Amino acid sequence: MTLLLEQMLNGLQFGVMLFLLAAGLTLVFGVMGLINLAHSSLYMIGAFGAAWAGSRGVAFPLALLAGAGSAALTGLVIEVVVLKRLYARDHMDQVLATFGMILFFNEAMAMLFGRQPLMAAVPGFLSGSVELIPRVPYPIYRLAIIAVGIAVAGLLYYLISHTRAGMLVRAGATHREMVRALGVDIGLLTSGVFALGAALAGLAGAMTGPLLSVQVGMGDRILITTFVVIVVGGIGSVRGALAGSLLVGMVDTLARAFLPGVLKSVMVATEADAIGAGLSSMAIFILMAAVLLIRPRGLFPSHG
Amino acid sequence: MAKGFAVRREQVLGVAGLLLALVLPNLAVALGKPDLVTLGTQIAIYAIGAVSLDLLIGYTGLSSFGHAAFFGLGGYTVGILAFHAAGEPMFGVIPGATEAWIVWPLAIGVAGVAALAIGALSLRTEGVSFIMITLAFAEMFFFLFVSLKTYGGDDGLGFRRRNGLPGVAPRDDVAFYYVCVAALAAVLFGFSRLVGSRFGRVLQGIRQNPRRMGAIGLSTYPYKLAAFSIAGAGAGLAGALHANLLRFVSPDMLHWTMSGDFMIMVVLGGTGTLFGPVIGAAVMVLLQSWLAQWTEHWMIVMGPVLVLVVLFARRGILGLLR
Amino acid sequence: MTLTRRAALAAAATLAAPALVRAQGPALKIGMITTLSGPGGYLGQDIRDAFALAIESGAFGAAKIDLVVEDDGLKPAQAKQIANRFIKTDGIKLFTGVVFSNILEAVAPDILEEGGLYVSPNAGPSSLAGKNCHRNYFVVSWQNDSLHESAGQNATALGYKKMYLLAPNYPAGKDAITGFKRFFKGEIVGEGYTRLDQTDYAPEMAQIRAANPEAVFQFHPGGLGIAFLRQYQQAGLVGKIPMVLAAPSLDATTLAAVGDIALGMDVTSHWNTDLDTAANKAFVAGFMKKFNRVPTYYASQGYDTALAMAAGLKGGASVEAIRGALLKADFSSVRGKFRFGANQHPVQDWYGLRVERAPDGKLALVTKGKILSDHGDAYAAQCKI
Amino acid sequence: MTVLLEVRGLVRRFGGLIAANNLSFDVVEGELHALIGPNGAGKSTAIGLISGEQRPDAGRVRFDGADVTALPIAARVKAGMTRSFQITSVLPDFTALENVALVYQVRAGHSFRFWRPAAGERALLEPAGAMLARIGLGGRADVPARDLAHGEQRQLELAMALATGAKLLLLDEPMAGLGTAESQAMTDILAGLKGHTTILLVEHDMDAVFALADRITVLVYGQAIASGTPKAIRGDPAVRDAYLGEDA
Repeated sequence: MTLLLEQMLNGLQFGVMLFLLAAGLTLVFGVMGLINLAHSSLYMIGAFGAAWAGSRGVAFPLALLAGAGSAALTGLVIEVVVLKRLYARDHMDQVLATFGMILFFNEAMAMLFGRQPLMAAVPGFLSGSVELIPRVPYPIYRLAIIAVGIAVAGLLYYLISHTRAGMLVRAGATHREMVRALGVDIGLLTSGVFALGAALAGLAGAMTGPLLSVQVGMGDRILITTFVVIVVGGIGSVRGALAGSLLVGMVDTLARAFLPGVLKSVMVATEADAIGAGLSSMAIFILMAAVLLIRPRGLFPSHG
Repeated sequence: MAKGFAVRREQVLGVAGLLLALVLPNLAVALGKPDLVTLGTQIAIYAIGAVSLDLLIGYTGLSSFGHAAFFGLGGYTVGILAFHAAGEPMFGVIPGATEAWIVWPLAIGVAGVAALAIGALSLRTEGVSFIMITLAFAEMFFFLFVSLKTYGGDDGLGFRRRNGLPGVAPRDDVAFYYVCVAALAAVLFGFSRLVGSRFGRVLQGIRQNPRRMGAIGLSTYPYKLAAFSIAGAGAGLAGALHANLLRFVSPDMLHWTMSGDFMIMVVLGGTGTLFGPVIGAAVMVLLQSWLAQWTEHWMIVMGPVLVLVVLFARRGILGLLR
Repeated sequence: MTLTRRAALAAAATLAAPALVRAQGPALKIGMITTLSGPGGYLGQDIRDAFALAIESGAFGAAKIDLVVEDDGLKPAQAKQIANRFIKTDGIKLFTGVVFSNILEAVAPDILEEGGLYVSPNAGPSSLAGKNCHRNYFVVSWQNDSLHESAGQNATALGYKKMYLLAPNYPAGKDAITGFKRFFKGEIVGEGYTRLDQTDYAPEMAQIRAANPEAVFQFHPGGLGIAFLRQYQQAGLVGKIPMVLAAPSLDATTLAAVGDIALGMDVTSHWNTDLDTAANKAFVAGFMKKFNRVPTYYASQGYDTALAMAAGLKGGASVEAIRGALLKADFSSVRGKFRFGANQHPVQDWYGLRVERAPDGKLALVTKGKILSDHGDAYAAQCKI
Repeated sequence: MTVLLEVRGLVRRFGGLIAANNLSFDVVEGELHALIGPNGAGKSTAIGLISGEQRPDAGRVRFDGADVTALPIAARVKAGMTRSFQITSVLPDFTALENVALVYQVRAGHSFRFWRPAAGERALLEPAGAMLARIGLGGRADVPARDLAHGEQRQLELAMALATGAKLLLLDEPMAGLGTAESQAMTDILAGLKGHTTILLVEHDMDAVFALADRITVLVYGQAIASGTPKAIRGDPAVRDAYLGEDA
């Protein structure tokens, strides 16, 4: 029972981690209609930025800022130089161009930092664990990730529904021409939104760096899980990204934790472990297929 | 007028390409670079995969990001049948096979049926969702083969000899090259008939304006599904040939970057054209080979090249030639 | 570092050399197909750099060696293309360099069928060690299973009775667990399989805690291992449940990335920086001087491979002659004792290492003792050469 | 006078917005029936609901004596209705002839024919050529649709709609974006169709509507507030209120 509770907490935590990554991706898609594979590069740059700052003795919160900032800056540059020209293009052009960017950034980071993974440590005040569930210590750092995720969700909600910029963002998504006609500099708006999305990706990288391995190509694998998240949630909807993240995080975690055990009750143990692992790796794809069968546009389809 | 000109261009291009393909082995010997034959074989094989993907991207307007799945399935059909031919039958009942006339149609069939199943689900969505769901399904197959220990999993599965073809020595690389070129020529011919047929007309209509096609009384879904399945089958053939070229299959055939590579070939050469994907495949293979000889940081060149092509050469190399 | 791919590294000799080799004239080409790009690129880099170091330091005597290096990008198809070009266009007969088993299984048959000779500096898959062994195929590093057999032996030697095992769900992972079990005498209280694309190990941590073993054996090479160790520490398991590892899960590079977390962990390896042989001291000092980093065991294997090939070249110019001399393994391995078994894979000693803080404050793998002596592999018996 | 299309109590909501609110009206066989109303009255939604592109939240659509509410678009086209679009909607890469020929191809049954070139099929090209001639595009048959003038594209669209052999054409603002001369030409074409084909016309050009329509239904906030001959509609106080009230 406590194991189930603990695994559900793990699922929540993994979901929040995915949300940090999915939020920026889906925001950019929702407003500009751009599908950005290089989001994974921004994630990597955020992780490298924070790890590099950390290795220079910068305090953890500032290192986070450095990570998010370097991703935002990179995002701003590629938005202005390349991506602006792609908003009106079809999605395949966007996929290809941003695929090219992944190749570029992976190699650029390898040349700058080498291929060896970087050191990234959990700051002292966030290491250690607390017993949320009696006799089950839970890492404080993972709780911190949950907190940051909730803060980001809250911030996005506030930005989008309660500020003038957010209003423009909502309007820009549906009536780009109209907003332009009203004299709003749409270029500034898209750059701003893209930088925000990039900063979120960078923050996700910086936050997860101390948990994972900070190395070239680190974002490419998790990118696909992130895609599953936003397809399940409904592409372009931040609310959907949140719901999708939590759902995918939970399903993935629980499948990994309990599927082999369930299978063991019906077959040989060693077989069950391997088959269970295989099946659990497909769990989120099966989830996605099921969601799309019932709701082809995801759980929370965005307007338009 | 413009159209007639374009058609003549394509014919000239086709004949020139065929001639070059036919003399390549002699050329390779003359240049003292016998490995060019293998490079040519690789180009022909990738071209088959790219041409089949162009049926979706260029003709039907479906941006599939999961083409590698069918490429890999075709390859693994060859690998698995060879594995069982050398050992125990599959599940104790299905015998292995090494004859091309059994194995290759089977590879095409397996890939086509898999495409039918994946397409049936994926085609319920459109746009970005479609791109992502095809990507996700391909990734699912990737992990399936990574975890299949019997068939080598991540390490891949090697086999000793190529599938037998009457009159072709299994070790003869030049002969196998001609087999692949012949397969490409057959695919191109079939493809040109297909896109000009009633079926092809419908596909092109769907690409140009799916809503309009609905309004004239066409349910687009079965046609898109058929196209998806045919394209999958084409990739299956390419995969089977690829497995034969390497005498080895591994999950990297199904990796998502392979799907990306196929997309690049199509766009690089020119979408919606007969020879575009072939040119794209040739450029891609040669560029990768040369860049890789020049520097291990070849991706730092390849990436920006891709961005520039998308930005400034929308109609691909063939578009620039026109 | 200048990293041109076709780094032609010719080494002129100062020492007097056997007349036979000197008479050859043009430089002898050795083809090195290795993985330099992507996340696993540092493995290939270490092998290449160490091999080049061996050439520079005169391992080949007067023979002029032209080391032709090319990156396979961890793609079997690309590796095949390179091998094909090396064989057919460049006329190369001697090959080495491949890091990963899947690449090796793709290119080795091509090289061997064309009459080439391959000496492996890293991968040693079981499929090429048993009945499919080949007289022109040598492995200088290890047979894959040995890495994990030694870890199993180490766990037994350390007195652990109840172990939890964990590895990714792919053949190398399953082989790791099989290999470990072959030499571990205690009880297995749990077994888990992770995924290669997994980033979050929280569920596994909870399962380990629930199973409450005396120690954990996990096999997660490269970046996976770094993530695993960091999360192991955050789950509060470091210090509570000790860990036994095989060499790939914690090498000098990953150790630098995880830092203090790894303190006290037990690793097994066939080589370590502190092994007390003259050859090893020269190698470690030379490597650190030239590249300003601690050599990994991959580097040691690249160096040994160069030494072994140099020893082979003393036998003559034909592949058959080189093969004959190579088989004698007449060189001073940085590992100390070294010979080839019946399947031309190493028979060597394995050591238990522990992560400790060196006097200079840095972390280092410190050799604690010998675990296995003259250890070969289980597949040699099936090999008929 | 048989009723060809019977719309009863259609409701369609978009979030808080009601685009069709208990909408009911009839279209009689052979007539040209116009649907008018201020911007946002729900005219396009009505066309969408009738053609099957959108599903109503409540209500029924009967066509030619059968309930088609649950039928998909393609089945409705087979039953004999088709629509045109507010935004010009042709196949730009095909020539005018190919555009229309494709309609005859679809009409002829399934298109799972993979080998014979469609470009040489006289069974498709001949009726297509005739239709283009009828609609006044006979001389432009081999021009790619993208190169046609805007008015010509709208004509082509009409030709495609007619080629389906529909008993009922749902025309969504066929004059949108046309110049005066082009509008007049389109009005003439529509006038020529009267009597042969039943037409439900959504149009903003009031001159055209009052010149062409046999009957008019006025939509306001998704509801039909009046239905009748042009003369009756002109005098209807509710209509005057809706239009003038809006404009004032």
